[in-house]
Amino acid sequence: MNLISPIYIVAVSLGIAFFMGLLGNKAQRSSYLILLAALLFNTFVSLQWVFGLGSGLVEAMQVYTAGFKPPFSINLLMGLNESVITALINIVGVLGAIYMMSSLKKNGTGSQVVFLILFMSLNVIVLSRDLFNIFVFLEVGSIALAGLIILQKGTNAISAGFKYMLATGIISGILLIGIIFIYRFTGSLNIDSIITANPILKQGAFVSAFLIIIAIVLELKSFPANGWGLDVYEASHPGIGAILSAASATATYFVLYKIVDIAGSQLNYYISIIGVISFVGSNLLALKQENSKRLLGYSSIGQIGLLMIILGFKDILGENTTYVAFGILVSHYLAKAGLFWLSGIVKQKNIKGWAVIRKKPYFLFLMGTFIFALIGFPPFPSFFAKWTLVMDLVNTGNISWVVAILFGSMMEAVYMIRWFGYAIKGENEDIKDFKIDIYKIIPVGIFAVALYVVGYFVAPHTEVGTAINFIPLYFVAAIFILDFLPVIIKNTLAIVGMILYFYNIYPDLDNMRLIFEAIFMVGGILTLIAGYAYKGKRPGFYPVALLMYAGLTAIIEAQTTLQFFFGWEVMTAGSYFLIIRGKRSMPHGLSYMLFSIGGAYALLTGLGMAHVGHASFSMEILNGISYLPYLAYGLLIVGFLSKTAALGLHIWLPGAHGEAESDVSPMVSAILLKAGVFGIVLTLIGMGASNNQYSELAYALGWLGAITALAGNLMAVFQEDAKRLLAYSSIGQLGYIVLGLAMMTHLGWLGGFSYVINHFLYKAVLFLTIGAVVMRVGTHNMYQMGGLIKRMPLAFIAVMIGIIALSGVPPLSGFAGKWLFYNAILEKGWYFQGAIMFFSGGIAFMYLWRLIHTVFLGQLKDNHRNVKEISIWFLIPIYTLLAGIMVYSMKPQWVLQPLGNMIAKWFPEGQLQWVGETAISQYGQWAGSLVAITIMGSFIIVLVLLMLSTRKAHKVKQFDITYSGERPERPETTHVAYNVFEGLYKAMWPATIPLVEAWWNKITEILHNIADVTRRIYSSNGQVYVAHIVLFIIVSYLVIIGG
Amino acid sequence: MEIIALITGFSLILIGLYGILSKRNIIKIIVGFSLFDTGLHVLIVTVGYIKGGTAPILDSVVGTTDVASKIVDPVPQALVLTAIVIGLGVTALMLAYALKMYQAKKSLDISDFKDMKW
Amino acid sequence: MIRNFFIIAIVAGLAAIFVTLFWNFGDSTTLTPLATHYADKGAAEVGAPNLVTSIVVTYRGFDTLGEVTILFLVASIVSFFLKREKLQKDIELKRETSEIILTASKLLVPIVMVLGVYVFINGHLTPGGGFQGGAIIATAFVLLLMANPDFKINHRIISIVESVSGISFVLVGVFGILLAGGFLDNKVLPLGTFGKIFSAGAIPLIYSFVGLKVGSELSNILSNFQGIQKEEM
Amino acid sequence: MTIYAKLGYTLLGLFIVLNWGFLMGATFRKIGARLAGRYGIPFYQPWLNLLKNISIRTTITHGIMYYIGPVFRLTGGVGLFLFMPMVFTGSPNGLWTNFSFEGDLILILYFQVFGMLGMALGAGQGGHPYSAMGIARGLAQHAAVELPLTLAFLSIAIQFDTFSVYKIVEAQQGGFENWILFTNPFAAATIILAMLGAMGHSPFNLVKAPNEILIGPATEFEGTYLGFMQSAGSILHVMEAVLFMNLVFGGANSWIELIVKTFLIYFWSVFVGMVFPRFKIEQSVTWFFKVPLLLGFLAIIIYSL
Amino acid sequence: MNLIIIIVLSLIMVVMAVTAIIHKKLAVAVIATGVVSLMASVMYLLMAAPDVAMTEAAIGSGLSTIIFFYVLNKIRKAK
Repeated sequence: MNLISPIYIVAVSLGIAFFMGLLGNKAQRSSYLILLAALLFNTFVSLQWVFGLGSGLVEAMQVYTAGFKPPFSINLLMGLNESVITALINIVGVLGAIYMMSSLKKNGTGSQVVFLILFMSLNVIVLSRDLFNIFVFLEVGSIALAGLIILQKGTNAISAGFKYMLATGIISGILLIGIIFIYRFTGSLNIDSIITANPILKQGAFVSAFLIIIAIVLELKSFPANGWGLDVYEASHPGIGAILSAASATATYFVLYKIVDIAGSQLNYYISIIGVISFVGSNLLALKQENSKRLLGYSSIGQIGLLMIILGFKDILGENTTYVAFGILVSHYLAKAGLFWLSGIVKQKNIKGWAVIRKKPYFLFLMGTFIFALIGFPPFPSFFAKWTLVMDLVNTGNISWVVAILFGSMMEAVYMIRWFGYAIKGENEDIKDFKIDIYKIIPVGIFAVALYVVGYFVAPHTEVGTAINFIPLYFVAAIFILDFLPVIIKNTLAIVGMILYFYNIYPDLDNMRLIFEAIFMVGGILTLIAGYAYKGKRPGFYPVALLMYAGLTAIIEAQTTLQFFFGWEVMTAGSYFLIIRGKRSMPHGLSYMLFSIGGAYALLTGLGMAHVGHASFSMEILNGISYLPYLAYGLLIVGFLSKTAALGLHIWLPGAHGEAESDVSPMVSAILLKAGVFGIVLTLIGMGASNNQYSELAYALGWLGAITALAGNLMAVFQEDAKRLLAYSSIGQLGYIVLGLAMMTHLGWLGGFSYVINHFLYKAVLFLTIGAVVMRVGTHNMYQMGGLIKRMPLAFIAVMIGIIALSGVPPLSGFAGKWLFYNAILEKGWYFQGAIMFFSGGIAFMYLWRLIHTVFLGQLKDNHRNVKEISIWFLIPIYTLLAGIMVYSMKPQWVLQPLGNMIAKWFPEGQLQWVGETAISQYGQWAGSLVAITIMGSFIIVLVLLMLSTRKAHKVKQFDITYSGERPERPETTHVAYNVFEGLYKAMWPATIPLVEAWWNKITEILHNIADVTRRIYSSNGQVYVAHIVLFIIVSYLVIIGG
Repeated sequence: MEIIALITGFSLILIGLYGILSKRNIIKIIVGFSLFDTGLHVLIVTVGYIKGGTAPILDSVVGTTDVASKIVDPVPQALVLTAIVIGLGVTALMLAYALKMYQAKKSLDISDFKDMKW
Repeated sequence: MIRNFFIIAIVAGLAAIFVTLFWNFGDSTTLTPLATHYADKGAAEVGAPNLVTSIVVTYRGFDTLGEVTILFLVASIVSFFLKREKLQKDIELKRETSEIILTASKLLVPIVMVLGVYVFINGHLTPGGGFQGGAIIATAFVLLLMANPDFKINHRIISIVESVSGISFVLVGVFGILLAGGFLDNKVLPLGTFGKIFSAGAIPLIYSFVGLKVGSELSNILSNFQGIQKEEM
Repeated sequence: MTIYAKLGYTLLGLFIVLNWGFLMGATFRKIGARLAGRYGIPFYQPWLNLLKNISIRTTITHGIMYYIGPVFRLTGGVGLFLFMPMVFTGSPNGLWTNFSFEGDLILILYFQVFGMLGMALGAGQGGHPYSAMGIARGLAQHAAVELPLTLAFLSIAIQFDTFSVYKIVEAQQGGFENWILFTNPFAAATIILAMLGAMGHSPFNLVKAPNEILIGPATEFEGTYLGFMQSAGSILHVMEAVLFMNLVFGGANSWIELIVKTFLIYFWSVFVGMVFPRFKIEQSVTWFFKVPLLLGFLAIIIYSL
Repeated sequence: MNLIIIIVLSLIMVVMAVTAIIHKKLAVAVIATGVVSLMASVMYLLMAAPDVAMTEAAIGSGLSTIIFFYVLNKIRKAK
């Protein structure tokens, strides 16, 4: 099979470029078409090589100049790598040309020629195997770029271009010195012959190789010698930014990839170090950045840094190098180009101004796609690449590298998510619409779609990626496409989909997983029913809600750690979008995401450590981790705790849950938090369950749980916002669960699991009800409500049962958990934790009373005299859940006995004995049903008595109360609701100082200050930038050779 | 002889660099660049020089046999030709930039062009 | 002061790196294998006495292509960068050109032009070639401009020459693939007798195109810079 | 013993407890009045009150919870009685053990709250600001009291390795030297101090501070509602005392012993109330976080070492 | 002989280069740069590189100096 030789990329491009010179400036329109044709031709050539080489039908092709063999002539090599890279470059060429259509036409044939030549030169530097030839075409490329920078009008572009020329001039000077001396010392200019002839270079040659490599590294705009690059990103046309970031950086990176071996492997380590400095440094500095294009510039530099790390580790990564590098590269390539293009469409300098993108939701979707691809979320290729990278690095003991890489990624996530937050939810007063040129959408859209497609095809290339179950995601995609339909249809579709899926999946699950899957799926279905209460289309809600559920079910079904992590990240993304839908939820969404990502990275590292010493990625590897087990389990636990909002990692939760929409709060509180619990359960099982190997870890976890319970409840007491109160309460409740599980005994787990189920039931009830009430009354503040029992008795009953269950007062189900807990505590000897728990219970009672009193009892407000009962669509799930609570309360053995049997698998010791309906532990007995019957019985008797004696009672008016001899008329002044627990607050205020929040704020502030001080090196003075470059060389020299 | 040329080349590079770093005037910076380039070219030619070699032209003087021991290395000379032309291109473009910058701010002081920061 | 000290420190640091290169430079008395190959086989393979030319045009012809491209690029960029937006038609350059220069230019320009052409046509035999010849042609052009600052350069002609020679250069290269060993192979034409004008295959042809192209490109750049002299700043 | 016999004994016990509660309440009000130089109420006043309240016909209602609240309250009292073994007879299913199923300490602790909940809900529906204030104060104080109290209870549970009140009482049989008061002095001391808060007398009676106007959280209740509330209050007072008696003072082997011991326990709290002026909530909270909490910690520490 | 010439040439080059950097007048600086180039081309000639010498002379000292002057002239006029 004969494919078109890559030489024609050069020949045709140049021929056309020269021909366009002939056309003159009048013929921009036709010359633009010719330009497109040429770029398309290039793309075609490289794509056919991709397919040819990829399918193995053809061999890699060498092109020799004038037919002479290398090293005597310059040769071009078209291998698989080259074909892919050139294809990437040429695709950006075509799309970039489309994107820049008006600019290219306006500036005439000259600019089109420059554009074409730029892409020709990028192709050549990828293909060429001759050092000097690479130098020549690098120069061609940088001159062409210097020409394209000035397509943007204004002084900034001009001065940026000049700085660019200064910097690249010096860099290429250094490169040329390196090249000429390597010729001197090795006698060749051909990369291959230099590599084969000189495995280990002598002093002079090594220095020259060093100069060459460092020059290429500098061309990649390594931090901190990259101010010139940032200025260019900021000043130039967004289309040029895209080219610079996607095409030019890709090509230059490939050059580095080609030539890195000329120094043997001696420089690899240092390249990684420079890479990591770049990655961490520029992502850190970007924290303070508000200019969107400059921000993208920082991010590009960071990504290239990451790629350099990968390159430096190629000996360690082995055959995975290409995969990892490709995954990162292609994500960066697609996402960064997309974002740059988007920035040209949005035309907002400041990232806060990007709020305008809200006016066009589909653009928001594009932006979200790009940003999540950049920070490595599934299903994008970077996710799989990062996974493999971390696995391999951990596997080879490079934990500190992993930490650095993940820290950098974290910083990147911070500013990217913040940016996205501004776009989706930033508070701007007036948001103007913006105009779009149709042709500019094409490239952006193509790249966004490409991200999904590439991700989909990349996934199976990981060893275990094939097993990923994409079916839920297809469903999500389908719902996304159907987003134009009204709520009622989408809701039904979603519910039916989940029912079918659950029906199909549940026979395959073991008991423990079934419990969680049931919470996720049944809970999901029930909370979705509440969605019928919404009118209109509710755009965007269903895809993201289902995305979260898809992630949740994926972590349950996961057979391998990759699947687990995949599901985890999908769930995180989905829940983030859900949370950020709420009003004023932008800062909370951000902190949720950051803690989630931080947690996910801890998780990733932990999973990596679990993999050490195993060939497989099966979930079994969590059992008995052999490599640094304390650290590994600790990381896993921290990762999961970030989701359960343990104290210290909790600051996102109140706002996120509190500000979310009415039916979202129960999803993220009652359901989502259990994902973290599921993870902890898995980890604890892995830690060897009953054999108590890592008791110190469990002990620490137990204390953390206890303190979380106390702190969460204490904070809840002083909330004025009903939903925040419930949110803090969730923190506390999750603390109980964690404490129970950490006890690592049968009873502890039984208590923990019973809490898991209970918390799901009553927190869903409470959040749904309060959410529905909030929908009706339009405020979260409890002191603005009051007396609502008269308007919404059904809601009141739900809340009453909910709080009784939550507070653990017999006879409702909450008591089961308490009883088990104290038995477990006595058995385990964790008395202080137990006392704290009990105290928290007392505090819980305070906020629960407050919740029900200030909302439903007391004085009805004038503006609520006509509110209606909460929506029937909320009542249905609420009462279904209440039925669950009642069944559990009346027949606790129905739940606890199977749970006990299940837990006996891991903790055979110390089980509960069941005699009839009485549970007997070592310390006492509890007959749940009998207690319930006793209480109910006396309740009914007393009730009958009262009814008999008050049968003629008549209703009095609201203000018909005895009040200092007056009759109050204003409910506001009579309703005791604001700051009710003033006395307690006076006694306990030191405990309510948000130390944790202050601590995180301090950390944020320190990071921001570092970023702000450090970035002052970018003084915007061209000379200073040159000085940076030379200093960079000198310092590298001292470190690598001198030191 | 090569030593002298080599020192000259390096010196020119360093002098040029000093000019680039220390002079505020953009034209002076470009002059520094020219010197830097010239120094580079001197280096390249020197690398190809062989003591007592003649120009790599195979006319009657050299004869076509045993050429290798008589001529200087032609490769660096070929490279430097390219380098010189590139240098001219870069210089010309930089000068065009200098003009435009002057037009924009009526100043040739590079420290006046610091609008994009951090 | 501190700034200066700092700069000197940086320069000295770079100097330190150069010292390593300098100490390892050594003495070379023999050619590298690469150069030896050119020396020994160059004449036979390419058929040009001037080895530099054979390297520039054939062995490393790709570099030459890039080089021509760079000039072309710079010319294009400069032309749209320095586009005269506010050209004032009435402004005449006041400077009177002396009679001597005028006459000299009239006399010299054709001679220099011919010299340039000679240099690139003989590039494979004697020192010189496309670049040198092109540069000489551009010098002639400078003379023209000096003599007559208001000289209206015919941009059209320049760009036609530029484009046609460029395209021809590429075409000859492509012919190399089709008819001979590879891109830019000079053996599309017979190698001829060693040392004659019409020898070394397509080298004289290629070098002529290069020369024309370089010459017109440099002229183009110069004329753009000349053009702005009239522009209002 | 048939379930009916058991029911009978239980109702009888309840009757005794209710009346004893009334009597005790009246007695202490009388003592208080005499100490203050007043004549005070007759000892039968509570019965009169109950009769009067129940027979008042002008009953009103503020709404459903106003109605059900007292029911919760009374159920809380009765339930506490039902779950508490009253008189130790040597068998977990003895005559006066009610429906205690050996009397689970955790159940009792949590069920205490049931009555409070009823009070809170019922009073809240009335919409009277004093009710809300009183309840808020009561809850805060309750939480503060519970912390040392729980530590002491846990200490006792550790001591005997059980949560069963019956077993705890059983272990204290055979002479007062076996009382927890002597075998576990820290826990006992904690309970004796914390008990003051649980009983809700001065200085820890800010909950009822609006008493000056009417009767605290129950401000809005009258008639039958108030009668129920009062009955429940009496039962709860006795049951608190019984709980502490069982836990610290060796339980009771007969009703006489029970009455004597509860009287003394009750007297202790009333006595302190006579001597000390009322605390503000923040004062009482901090008070419980000082000495009682410290003692509670000591009580645990000696067992966890 | 050649050695002496080379030394002289390189001395001139270095002196001219320094002049180019430190001299206040731009025109002088540009001319000095041209001289450096010119000297360099002589040096190339001595180092058996006639091709390079020609190029450097024509381009380095010729054309680029001319472009410099165009720009200088323009800026001078604009002042």
